[in-house]
Amino acid sequence: MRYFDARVIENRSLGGGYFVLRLGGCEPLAGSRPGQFVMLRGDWGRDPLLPRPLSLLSVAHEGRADLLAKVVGKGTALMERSPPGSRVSVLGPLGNSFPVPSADVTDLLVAGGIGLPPLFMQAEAAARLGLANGSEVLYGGRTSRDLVLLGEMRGLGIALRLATEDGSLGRRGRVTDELEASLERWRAAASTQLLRIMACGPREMLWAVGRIAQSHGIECYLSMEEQMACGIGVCLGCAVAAQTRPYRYVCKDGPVFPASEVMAYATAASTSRSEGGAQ
Amino acid sequence: MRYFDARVIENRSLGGGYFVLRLGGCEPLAGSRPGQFVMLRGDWGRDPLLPRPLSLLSVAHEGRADLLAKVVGKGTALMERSPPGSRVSVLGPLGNSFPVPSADVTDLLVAGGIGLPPLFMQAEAAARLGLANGSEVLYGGRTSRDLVLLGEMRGLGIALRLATEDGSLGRRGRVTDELEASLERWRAAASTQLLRIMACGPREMLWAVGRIAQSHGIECYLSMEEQMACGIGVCLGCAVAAQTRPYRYVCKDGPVFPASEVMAYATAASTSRSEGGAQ
Amino acid sequence: MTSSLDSLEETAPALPTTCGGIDFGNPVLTASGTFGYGQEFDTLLSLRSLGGLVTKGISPKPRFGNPPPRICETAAGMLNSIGLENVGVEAFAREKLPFLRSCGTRVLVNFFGTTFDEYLDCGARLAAFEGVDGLEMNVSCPNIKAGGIEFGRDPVVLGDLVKACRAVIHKPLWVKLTPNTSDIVALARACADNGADAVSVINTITGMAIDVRTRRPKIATVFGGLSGPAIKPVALRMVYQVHRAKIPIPVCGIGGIQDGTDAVEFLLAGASCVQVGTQSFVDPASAERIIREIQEYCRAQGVTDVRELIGALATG
Amino acid sequence: MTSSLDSLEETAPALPTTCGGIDFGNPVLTASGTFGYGQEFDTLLSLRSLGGLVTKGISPKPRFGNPPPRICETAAGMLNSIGLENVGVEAFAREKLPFLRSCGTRVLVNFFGTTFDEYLDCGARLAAFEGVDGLEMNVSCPNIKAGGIEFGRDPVVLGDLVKACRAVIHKPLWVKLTPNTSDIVALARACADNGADAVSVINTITGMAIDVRTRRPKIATVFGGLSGPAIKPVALRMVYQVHRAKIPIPVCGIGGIQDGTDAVEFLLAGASCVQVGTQSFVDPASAERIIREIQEYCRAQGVTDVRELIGALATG
Ligand SMILES: Cc1cc2nc3c(=O)[nH]c(=O)nc-3n(C[C@H](O)[C@H](O)[C@H](O)COP(=O)(O)OP(=O)(O)OC[C@H]3O[C@@H](n4cnc5c(N)ncnc54)[C@H](O)[C@@H]3O)c2cc1C
Ligand SMILES: Cc1cc2nc3c(=O)[nH]c(=O)nc-3n(C[C@H](O)[C@H](O)[C@H](O)COP(=O)(O)OP(=O)(O)OC[C@H]3O[C@@H](n4cnc5c(N)ncnc54)[C@H](O)[C@@H]3O)c2cc1C
Ligand SMILES: Cc1cc2nc3c(=O)[nH]c(=O)nc-3n(C[C@H](O)[C@H](O)[C@H](O)COP(=O)(O)O)c2cc1C
Ligand SMILES: Cc1cc2nc3c(=O)[nH]c(=O)nc-3n(C[C@H](O)[C@H](O)[C@H](O)COP(=O)(O)O)c2cc1C
Ligand code: FES
Ligand code: FES
Repeated sequence: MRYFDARVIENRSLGGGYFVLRLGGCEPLAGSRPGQFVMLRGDWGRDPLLPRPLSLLSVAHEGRADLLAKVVGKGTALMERSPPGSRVSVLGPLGNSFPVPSADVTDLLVAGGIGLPPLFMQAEAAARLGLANGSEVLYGGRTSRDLVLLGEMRGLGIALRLATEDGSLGRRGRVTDELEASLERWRAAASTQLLRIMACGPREMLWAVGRIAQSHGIECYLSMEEQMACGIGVCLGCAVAAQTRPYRYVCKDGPVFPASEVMAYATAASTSRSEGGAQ
Repeated sequence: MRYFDARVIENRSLGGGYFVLRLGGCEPLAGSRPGQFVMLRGDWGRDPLLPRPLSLLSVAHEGRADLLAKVVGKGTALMERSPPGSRVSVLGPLGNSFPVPSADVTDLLVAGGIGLPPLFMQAEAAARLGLANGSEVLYGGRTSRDLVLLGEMRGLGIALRLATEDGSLGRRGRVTDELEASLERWRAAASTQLLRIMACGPREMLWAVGRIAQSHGIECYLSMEEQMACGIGVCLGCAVAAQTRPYRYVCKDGPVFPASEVMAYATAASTSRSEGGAQ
Repeated sequence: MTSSLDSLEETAPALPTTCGGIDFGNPVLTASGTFGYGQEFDTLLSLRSLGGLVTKGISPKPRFGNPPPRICETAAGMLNSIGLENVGVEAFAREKLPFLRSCGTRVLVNFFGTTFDEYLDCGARLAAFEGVDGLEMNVSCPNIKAGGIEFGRDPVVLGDLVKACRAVIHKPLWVKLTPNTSDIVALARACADNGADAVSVINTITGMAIDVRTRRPKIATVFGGLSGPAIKPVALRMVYQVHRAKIPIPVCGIGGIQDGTDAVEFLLAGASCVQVGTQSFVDPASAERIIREIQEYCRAQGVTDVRELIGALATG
Repeated sequence: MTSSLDSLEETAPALPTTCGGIDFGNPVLTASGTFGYGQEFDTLLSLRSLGGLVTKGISPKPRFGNPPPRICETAAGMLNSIGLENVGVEAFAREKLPFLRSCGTRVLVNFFGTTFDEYLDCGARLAAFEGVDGLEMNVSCPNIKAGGIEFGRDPVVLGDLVKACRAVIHKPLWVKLTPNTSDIVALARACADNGADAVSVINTITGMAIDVRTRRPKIATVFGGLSGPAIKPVALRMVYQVHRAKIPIPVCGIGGIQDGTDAVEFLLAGASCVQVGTQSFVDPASAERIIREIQEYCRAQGVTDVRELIGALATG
């Protein structure tokens, strides 16, 4: 893990607020694994103050790294407007990663909206290992505009199943419907191949994915998000409320967790909250 | 006085941190007078928070207005980096102005560094009235890089006397030396023409100009700067410490003051400062 | 009575609210010291659109204020030490009030003194004027007779001052609390117990900045009042503390409000209305914009009456 | 002894300073809770270059802290309510101290308790460890036996606590003051009168933020501590107040320091050293950069010893 300056080489708008930042000078990210992230900050003064966590989309040779982000607030809006040549500070690679693709296992990579990057990188890793056709990407969004980088994924040779809530592309419905359908197909095929689910996306989607995996008894990994300040385990801000104590942290114990460890969150979060001392 | 959105049409770097912002959409500034200023803010979030006062350099038809600024901190640095098309909010025209050029009077327009804009606009006004050759611009800076828009001023047909501290352009020395020399010339010419001095620049320069004017008994106007928040006389932040009370305000009683009214400042500022209540 | 009109009415939330004995067309006021005497903003926004405005603080006699420099910018905020400069009661009534009477919005007059007597004198005279809808007492002023400690710091002194003022002021009386305290609730309670109609929470937080080049304070009087977005979390916390303590008078929320979202945060924390301060320097038309943004929020959230938001914070 | 060496020495300012019984190579420390246990930053900056570091607050037993969400960003600042989560004294000594002993910089251990006894127990045990250069008492903790009011709010309680701790702690003892007070000088005096070696000024200011979409507090525990550039003017003011009051122990300045200029402001206001907190999240290498920037400032200003800056604010 290193802290370094990088430069925007290219900033490609994908429409719908999505954009791919291609950074140069990211040699310290060489060897990063799918699921890992960076803390990123532009040259924008104190507003916003803290760096923003972004998953790696792809890391190539010669210090090139790609990030996919979506404009949701000030930080991402400023990134979207960063012209080539802009300086950014990068802290990374941070966090853990998804399990390595394996010939014995079929991975169902479930992405919801801007949850795509770690799964894209996982698909890329599978392709590099010649295992792309052993996995599927299930990718859902609100509308067709929320489904990006489809050409790139097809280029990896991985099966791609799409779902949109408005039916504008792929199945009408949620990505979890697509997941159920996939599992159905696998069951019908009576394959003995082991299945594994990896998912990243909105929290509600993650719980739904986790529940589906649980009910089928399938190994499942969820990539979680929490507000972050440091990214390196010192602020203790990104605690995941699982039932296990001590707390686990998205930045240093995650962002990828076995679903069984974090599924408790859904309940924990709704328990009563006491007021406590600061810090 | 109006509050409106304008756009950067052109952002011309003059080197040395100086740049001319050409704004479009400034119809509300039509009829502005030399010495008046605007409060300007870009689309840059909360850092910096407050708008920045900038004197008008020139106001043309079709809503075009030019500003000349120098990078000294965050706000001016952000302005310098604003590409054409950037949105800025403008409040103005604000403040009072220099006396109108008159055929009976010779105006010595004394500019120090970034104090040029109001005097440039005054020279332009003189040129429009066909009085450019009745006035002189005395313009000083640290080095030749601090003397900008020289071609434009020559184009107005106004006499231009330059001074730089390092002697890299014009007289080696301060613009006040040039002022003394000018007054000397006028005295030697035994002209009966009335003289008037108008000046804008660093505070020390203004006091020096004021003292020279005083010693020669010449009418003198100084354009002052103070920290500003509102620009319209409500925050009471931009008080000028003259000996007269109540305080006078740069934004609503100025920025142009008869030297006699503000010369007291040099003393007032060095009197002891008591601690007082807020607001 | 056509259905299209009906549906229009359904989508437009009701904005009127009441705070401290005054009815407002909407919950957005402009804060003392940041909006002059109203007239200065006449061409910049529609004064009628405001819930109300609070004037610069008035004292019995004119005051010249502190020597410059009086303001400086800080991270997401500013310091000011204007020194309570104002035109005094008489000039206020003569020069400022006529415009305020006709400007079409509620007018609260902020006032202060440096002794109990000055407070009483000033408050009583101001309350007697037609066109003054209510008074807001600024108690963040040095008490000359008590070694310069602010009147508003000690709940006992504050309570006595409020009681004395209350007796002579027959108009809505709000008290503006200082955040330079370890116990905002005790201050609010002292006001409620002594007859105030509302508390305004908060005034500026005392701060300081230094010019490292000259090694001098950036404000001539060394200390200044911090305002702007920087203080919003503190202001919001204090509003909520007062609300949660069930102090029996309403709260007007102030501190760092820049947009409709900020204003809604204050309403949810328990404020019955809010004041926009420093933001009027950043964007002089902001108060009017904030009203629109509150309206949009209500529409998006299906809120039909803005008063539903007051204290509607979900906890637990 | 060559003239070129002499002139080199002339231009490089001396950075060593002393505060509260500890000698530091330079006046820049990193603040508790923002620098972990040091090791986390080992690859991000040179720990040896620091004046010192202050660990996350340690309690006698491990604590799990508050439920999430625990942090949120605010204008030029952030709120946190970590809930004093830490590994406890034993694990600290076993897992964290060995690295700290060898990291080449001064180590202060921040500690706290929820009762007097816990403070004494924790402080005494920590002070006994080799490799601990000093202790910093965090007194912004709810006093369980006094209805949850922070130990550090009342000068009398604070004085008693400091006195009791002082008796059992035979190493430099600093006390970190809460800014949630109307009288920071009284708190500092209570520390000095009861044997503390220094005061750290300030801890976070209590604040709050609301998510208007969900209408819930952005921090699960409702309130959190505000830190970052937003609070710098308040922190600086409090440092100066303590300095000006001639409290006979030195001050360590904390709050919103982002760069060398900020650090110099604190020194000028009277701090003998400073701590960098939230800025380590913004830029994890900032403490080291700040040392360089102080050095550059000294060079540019012809300051040959950084200690010349302490309290050198020009007023009057
Ligand atoms: C480990 C990790 C990896 C991430 N990877 C990516 C990525 O690859 N691409 C990407 O675009 N984003 C990613 N995110 C989310 C990203 O960090 C946030 O969208 C970003 O911080 C928002 O910053 P902002 O300043 O634009 O928005 P803010 O101004 O901070 O917030 C704007 C609004 O968005 C909401 N918001 C803030 N954070 C999130 C969030 N995490 N999820 C949903 N809403 C949020 C806020 O509550 C607020 O309402 C990741 C987050 C984590 C923790
Ligand atoms: C009526 C008026 C008219 C002005 N006209 C012009 C103009 O036409 N062109 C132009 O470039 N500038 C002009 N100025 C000055 C300009 O407003 C400041 O340079 C600007 O506000 C600095 O903002 P900043 O964010 O870049 O610097 P900041 O970050 O605010 O300050 C950076 C540094 O510059 C110093 N500084 C701040 N303001 C001034 C100042 N007024 N003079 C000198 N140093 C300062 C600060 O103390 C600080 O050290 C005018 C000022 C006034 C009051
Ligand atoms: C320049 C200035 C002058 C002020 N003058 C007064 C005043 O006269 N009386 C008063 O009660 N508050 C005064 N205030 C405080 C504001 O009314 C408000 O309480 C404070 O600024 C916090 O709100 P804000 O963050 O929205 O500005 C003043 C504030 C500023 C910035
Ligand atoms: C996430 C976080 C955790 C903190 N934990 C502690 C702590 O354990 N003990 C303590 O005394 N102060 C703690 N603090 C307060 C800081 O040490 C510091 O006093 C405060 O943040 C102000 O400085 P800053 O503005 O530079 O951050 C914490 C601050 C933050 C932001
Ligand atoms: S972000 Fe700081 S501990 Fe995870
Ligand atoms: S800038 Fe506000 S009164 Fe002049």
